Amino acid sequence: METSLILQNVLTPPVLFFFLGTIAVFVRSDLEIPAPLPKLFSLYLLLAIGFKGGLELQRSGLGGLVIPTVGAAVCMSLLIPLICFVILRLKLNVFNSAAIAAAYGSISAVTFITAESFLENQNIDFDGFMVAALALMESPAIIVGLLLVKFAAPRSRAQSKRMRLREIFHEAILNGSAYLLVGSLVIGFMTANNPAAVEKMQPFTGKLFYGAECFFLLDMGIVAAQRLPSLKKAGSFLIGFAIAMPLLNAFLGVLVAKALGLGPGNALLFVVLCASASYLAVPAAMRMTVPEAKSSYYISTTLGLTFPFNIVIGIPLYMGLVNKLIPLAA
Amino acid sequence: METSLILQNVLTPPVLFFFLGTIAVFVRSDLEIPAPLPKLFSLYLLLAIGFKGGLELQRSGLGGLVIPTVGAAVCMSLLIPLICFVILRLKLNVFNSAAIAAAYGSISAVTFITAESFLENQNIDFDGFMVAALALMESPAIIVGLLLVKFAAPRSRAQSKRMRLREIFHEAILNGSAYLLVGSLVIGFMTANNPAAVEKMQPFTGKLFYGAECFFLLDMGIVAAQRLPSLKKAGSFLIGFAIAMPLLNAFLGVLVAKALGLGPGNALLFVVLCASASYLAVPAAMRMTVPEAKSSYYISTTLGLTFPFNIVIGIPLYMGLVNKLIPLAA
Amino acid sequence: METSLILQNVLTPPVLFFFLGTIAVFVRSDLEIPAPLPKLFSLYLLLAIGFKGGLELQRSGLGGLVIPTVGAAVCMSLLIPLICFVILRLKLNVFNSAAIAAAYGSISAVTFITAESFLENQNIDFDGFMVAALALMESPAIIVGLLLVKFAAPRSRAQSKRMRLREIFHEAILNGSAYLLVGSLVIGFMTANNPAAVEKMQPFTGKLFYGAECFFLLDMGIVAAQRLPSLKKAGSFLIGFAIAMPLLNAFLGVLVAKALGLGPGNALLFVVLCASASYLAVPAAMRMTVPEAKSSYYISTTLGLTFPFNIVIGIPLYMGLVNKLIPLAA
Amino acid sequence: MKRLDLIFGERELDAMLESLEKAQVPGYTVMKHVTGRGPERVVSEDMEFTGLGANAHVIIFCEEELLQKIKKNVEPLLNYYGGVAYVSEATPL
Amino acid sequence: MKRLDLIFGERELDAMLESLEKAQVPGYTVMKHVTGRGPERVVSEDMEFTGLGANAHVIIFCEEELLQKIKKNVEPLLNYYGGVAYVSEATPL
Amino acid sequence: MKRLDLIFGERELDAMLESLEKAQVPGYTVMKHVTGRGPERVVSEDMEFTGLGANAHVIIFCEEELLQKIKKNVEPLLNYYGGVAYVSEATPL
Ligand SMILES: Nc1ncnc2c1ncn2[C@@H]1O[C@H](COP(=O)(O)O)[C@@H](O)[C@H]1O
Ligand SMILES: Nc1ncnc2c1ncn2[C@@H]1O[C@H](COP(=O)(O)O)[C@@H](O)[C@H]1O
Ligand SMILES: Nc1ncnc2c1ncn2[C@@H]1O[C@H](COP(=O)(O)O)[C@@H](O)[C@H]1O
Ligand code: NA
Ligand code: NA
Ligand code: NA
Repeated sequence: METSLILQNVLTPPVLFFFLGTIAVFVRSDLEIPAPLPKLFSLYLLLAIGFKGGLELQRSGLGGLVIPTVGAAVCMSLLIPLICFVILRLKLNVFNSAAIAAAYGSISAVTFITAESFLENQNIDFDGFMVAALALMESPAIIVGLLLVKFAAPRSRAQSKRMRLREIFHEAILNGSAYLLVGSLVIGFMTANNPAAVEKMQPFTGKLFYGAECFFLLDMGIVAAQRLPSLKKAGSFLIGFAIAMPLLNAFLGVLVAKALGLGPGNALLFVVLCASASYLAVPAAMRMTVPEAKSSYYISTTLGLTFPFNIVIGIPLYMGLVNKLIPLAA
Repeated sequence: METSLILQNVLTPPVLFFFLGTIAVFVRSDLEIPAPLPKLFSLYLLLAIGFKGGLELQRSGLGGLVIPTVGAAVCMSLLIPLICFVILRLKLNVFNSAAIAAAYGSISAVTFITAESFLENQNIDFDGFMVAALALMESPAIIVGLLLVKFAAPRSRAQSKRMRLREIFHEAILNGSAYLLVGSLVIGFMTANNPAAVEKMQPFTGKLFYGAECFFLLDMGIVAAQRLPSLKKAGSFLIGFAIAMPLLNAFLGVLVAKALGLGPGNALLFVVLCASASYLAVPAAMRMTVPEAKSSYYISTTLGLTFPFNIVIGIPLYMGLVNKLIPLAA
Repeated sequence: METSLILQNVLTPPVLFFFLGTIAVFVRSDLEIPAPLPKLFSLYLLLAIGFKGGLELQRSGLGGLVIPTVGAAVCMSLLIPLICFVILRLKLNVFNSAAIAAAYGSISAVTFITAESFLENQNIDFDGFMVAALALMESPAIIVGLLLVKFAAPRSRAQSKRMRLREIFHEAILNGSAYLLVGSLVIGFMTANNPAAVEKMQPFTGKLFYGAECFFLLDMGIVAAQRLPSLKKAGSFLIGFAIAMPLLNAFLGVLVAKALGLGPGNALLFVVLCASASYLAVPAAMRMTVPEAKSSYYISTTLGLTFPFNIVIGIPLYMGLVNKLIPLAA
Repeated sequence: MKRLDLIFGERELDAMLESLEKAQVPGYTVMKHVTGRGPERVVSEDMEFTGLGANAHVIIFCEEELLQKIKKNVEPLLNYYGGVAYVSEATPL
Repeated sequence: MKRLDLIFGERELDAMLESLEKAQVPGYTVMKHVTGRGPERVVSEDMEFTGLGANAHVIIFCEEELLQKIKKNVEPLLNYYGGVAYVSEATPL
Repeated sequence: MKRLDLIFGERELDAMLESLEKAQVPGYTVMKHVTGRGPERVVSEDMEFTGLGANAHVIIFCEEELLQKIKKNVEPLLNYYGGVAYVSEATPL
């Protein structure tokens, strides 16, 4: 059954365009999407995701499963980095371990929207308030990662590099992508009661979204494939980690989703949030505060392996898992 | 009543995204929209404004209030720089005075479209031909500004810098943003009789507009907030000028609008044209022909203060003024 | 009659925006669309053309006139470079002749979509499978051009520059724009059976298309006009070639179209494919493999003269030709 | 040989290149979208979309003899609009 | 006079410019969107849209006396975040 | 130490960097989207969207000893595709 889900997933435009990008790199085509065009799409997607999520959140209200789900999501983004850290410390130093741990505790917005597209394609319902979970999982993981550095770093770390808590929170909450996502969510939330404005935003944030997602995934395909060589340098431990960790996190996620009583659609999104890893907010924060961590480690694992794995195989796999553990009747 | 209008204005997506941008600067988030993406949106908005205005102009024809209104708008853009110049000369030299005067005589297209969005939100009618007024107010103000330099500049000005009239008109009419706006207006005017073409343009120039406006205002919020420090350097005279002058121009505008017999919607747009100041066409022209003028003066006043003031407080304030002076029954 | 067709063509938004761009250069306006924004539109157009073509191809199937037409198109793109080469060798060396010949055997996607817009404006039907012909005409012309260099180049050509066949095919098939066009065609073809996905792509690849085409033609107008001076340097032989060759190719094209039994819409598109010349894929390939060819030759002829000629006069002219030779009743 | 670095407003680029051509430079290289600060002005990235334009950075490798001619041609522009010009040594690889 | 070339991560640009201002440089020129490789790290173009940021290249023309002051100010940043700084001769045109 | 400036077509960038790596340069810095004119060709901004590509500007700071090795590696590329290479003095700050 999972094989058929994987096939159905692979045959949708977003994933096909992702492949088009990766293949371009493998056959050494000179197709490229020059900077700063990817930034345009990345900013657009964050704005649109946030805005639409805010609208839905206003509609659904904060009752029902909203608060428990979002709360559980935040807890997962605090817990997952700790688990990752313990595993990573087997082979890596504190700085690298903390940076990678933070990345896996945080989320990938593009993985999330690919999962949404997958659900729509499968005609499975899900709720807009899951975007709130998405938005609120970025910062806690960064905070945990930085606290791990602060308290687990060797004594020998230069005085000048000791982080103040203020700085940690600044990087965690105010880095560009987290800020834009949360800000757009708030604006969507505030706008929801103005139906004329909502409708006028719809062509930009709604209708255009799917196509822009495809265009961006074309670029992500290129970027991910370009990362593969540096992944080889990172060694087999990290390669294994970049595949095994999403699976483990997905498994934890599906248990929590079941405990929360989420329907299959929301459950899949919850699982995908747990299983995905950040390549926007977290690297930005780590680069600034933990320069000792090798950026090639946390970028090539998240972008070169975990991201494509989730996009292509992970999402349908997790759907199979959800289908098994969370009966549709629930 | 104005307070409620201000609140209603502030709670629309364009203004909220503008705030999101300014707050990003104040809290020192690293959110940025790298060049040349803002240019993309700025070109798009000019093209779309012009095209839509041309369509409307064709539909409304040149009868009724069209010619008088556009004529009055051009007169205002000739008159306002003269008033500004007299005031500015109290403290500033000829070059700076002329450059700033030209900026305030000219217009800001984004302020104009924010006012249009405000009117739509308030369900107040207005006419598309006002875009013709917008398009025709850019050049006269530049011409007045440059003539002021030509004739009021101290004798000591180097021979090489003496401007020829030809050059003045070239800068005034053919600078990129004025040219694109007027050109698109003409194309819209010529296309209006081809309904199939109009409809096919609609998703790009029409539907997408509001969202793109929001995205651009996000950037304008960042840019405006970054201008504030250099405004402080400009001194309190210019800070006062950047707030008081739009108010004075708005007051003059509303009197003219009343005399013309404009309805409240058109009256507001007319007032906004008078009250807004240019940060695209005018700086481009001044930089080339009056390098003695400090660009930080005319950019930080228009972009750092007058623009946000108009966007946030000015538009609803002027609406209140219009409502008082121009009874809806008219 | 052609005059009226030319007029009708010239008064559509795409051509008007093209003129707006060229005029900007002639009057020395400083309007510019900075890099990499043109690249954004060029990538977008290729993706959208390919995707829509793939959808249509799936719908029409590969029966009927599809295979013969596409086959004939490929033959034309093999034949035309040979004719061009013979003519060009009268005045130019092997390298320049081969490079220009390849460009004229290949196609211009923007000319093609302008022809489509023209047909829609004239309410003349055409088939989506013509995009397959478009996509498959890029590579053969490049291959012929490179083979001409390989076998006709003087013995004195440095050993290091001898091309291997592998390299030739790589450049011909995998250069960015050919790859993206064909890849999107395949994705469209694979997606066509998923109506939900097709519909979600529609706002991006369908609705937005016409406006984006206009925006891009504005830039093409600027670029084409900037090329004119270097065209003058290229001399009158090349200037004549850049006008006469499209006419000759169009004439050949219309004969083939008649022989194939194509309807007037498809016939025009077929003719336009023959008559247009490449300024994307071919220059990219030639730059890499035949650096001896003067890039200013093949760029200024295709972009500075043939492209505007086709856009403005060629398309309606060819339509007149088609109307004469292919009676509508057919 | 010499290397000349010119940094000035992007909007004067055409005029500057024209005057370099008049001095018959053997070639030049242009980088746009450059920002910076001089003694008087700050040129920031947002100037690219406002009408002001950012800076351009032009590099010319040429023989020492040419420098005087270039100087004569570009000095008026630099004096009028602002900008800097510095010369260093350079030898072909 | 001297020419100083600084190449480092774009995200440290603000801090770097601040420390240059503190050293009272007469001006500077900034090029962003620069990529490269150092002894340890590769900075590629895709880093512009991920959070890492590409490099910035800063050029300063100044008197030799100023160099020590600049060095004192920028060295901590270069040591912490990485980056290179090289000095060459330059004379005004 | 030395500073090497290479300016050549963007499309040859990968090949050029590969040959620099083979010469074991300690690092390099790349600026793309560069335009210019050489003795034969003009490279203008619109070449970025046509297939031709603009120029790239590569800077390498290295020891003098390395220059010969670099020269051997990059010369074939420069001769085949065009481009310039100049060396100047540079000392670490
Ligand atoms: N001392 C300097 N070092 C490096 N660049 C400078 C220096 N002074 C000025 N510039 C550059 O030259 C541009 C124009 O200078 P100015 O007209 O003097 O403001 C500035 O925006 C800087 O990019
Ligand atoms: N030897 C070098 N020559 C030129 N640029 C260099 C060199 N070493 C480092 N860089 C540049 O400086 C940046 C930061 O260097 P690093 O922190 O040492 O990795 C690199 O990304 C390169 O752009
Ligand atoms: N004398 C020069 N000074 C500065 N840049 C040059 C010079 N000659 C050539 N270039 C640059 O090198 C590129 C390639 O040169 P070429 O292959 O000789 O046309 C040109 O596009 C310029 O950007
Ligand atoms: Na996660
Ligand atoms: Na005004
Ligand atoms: Na052709």
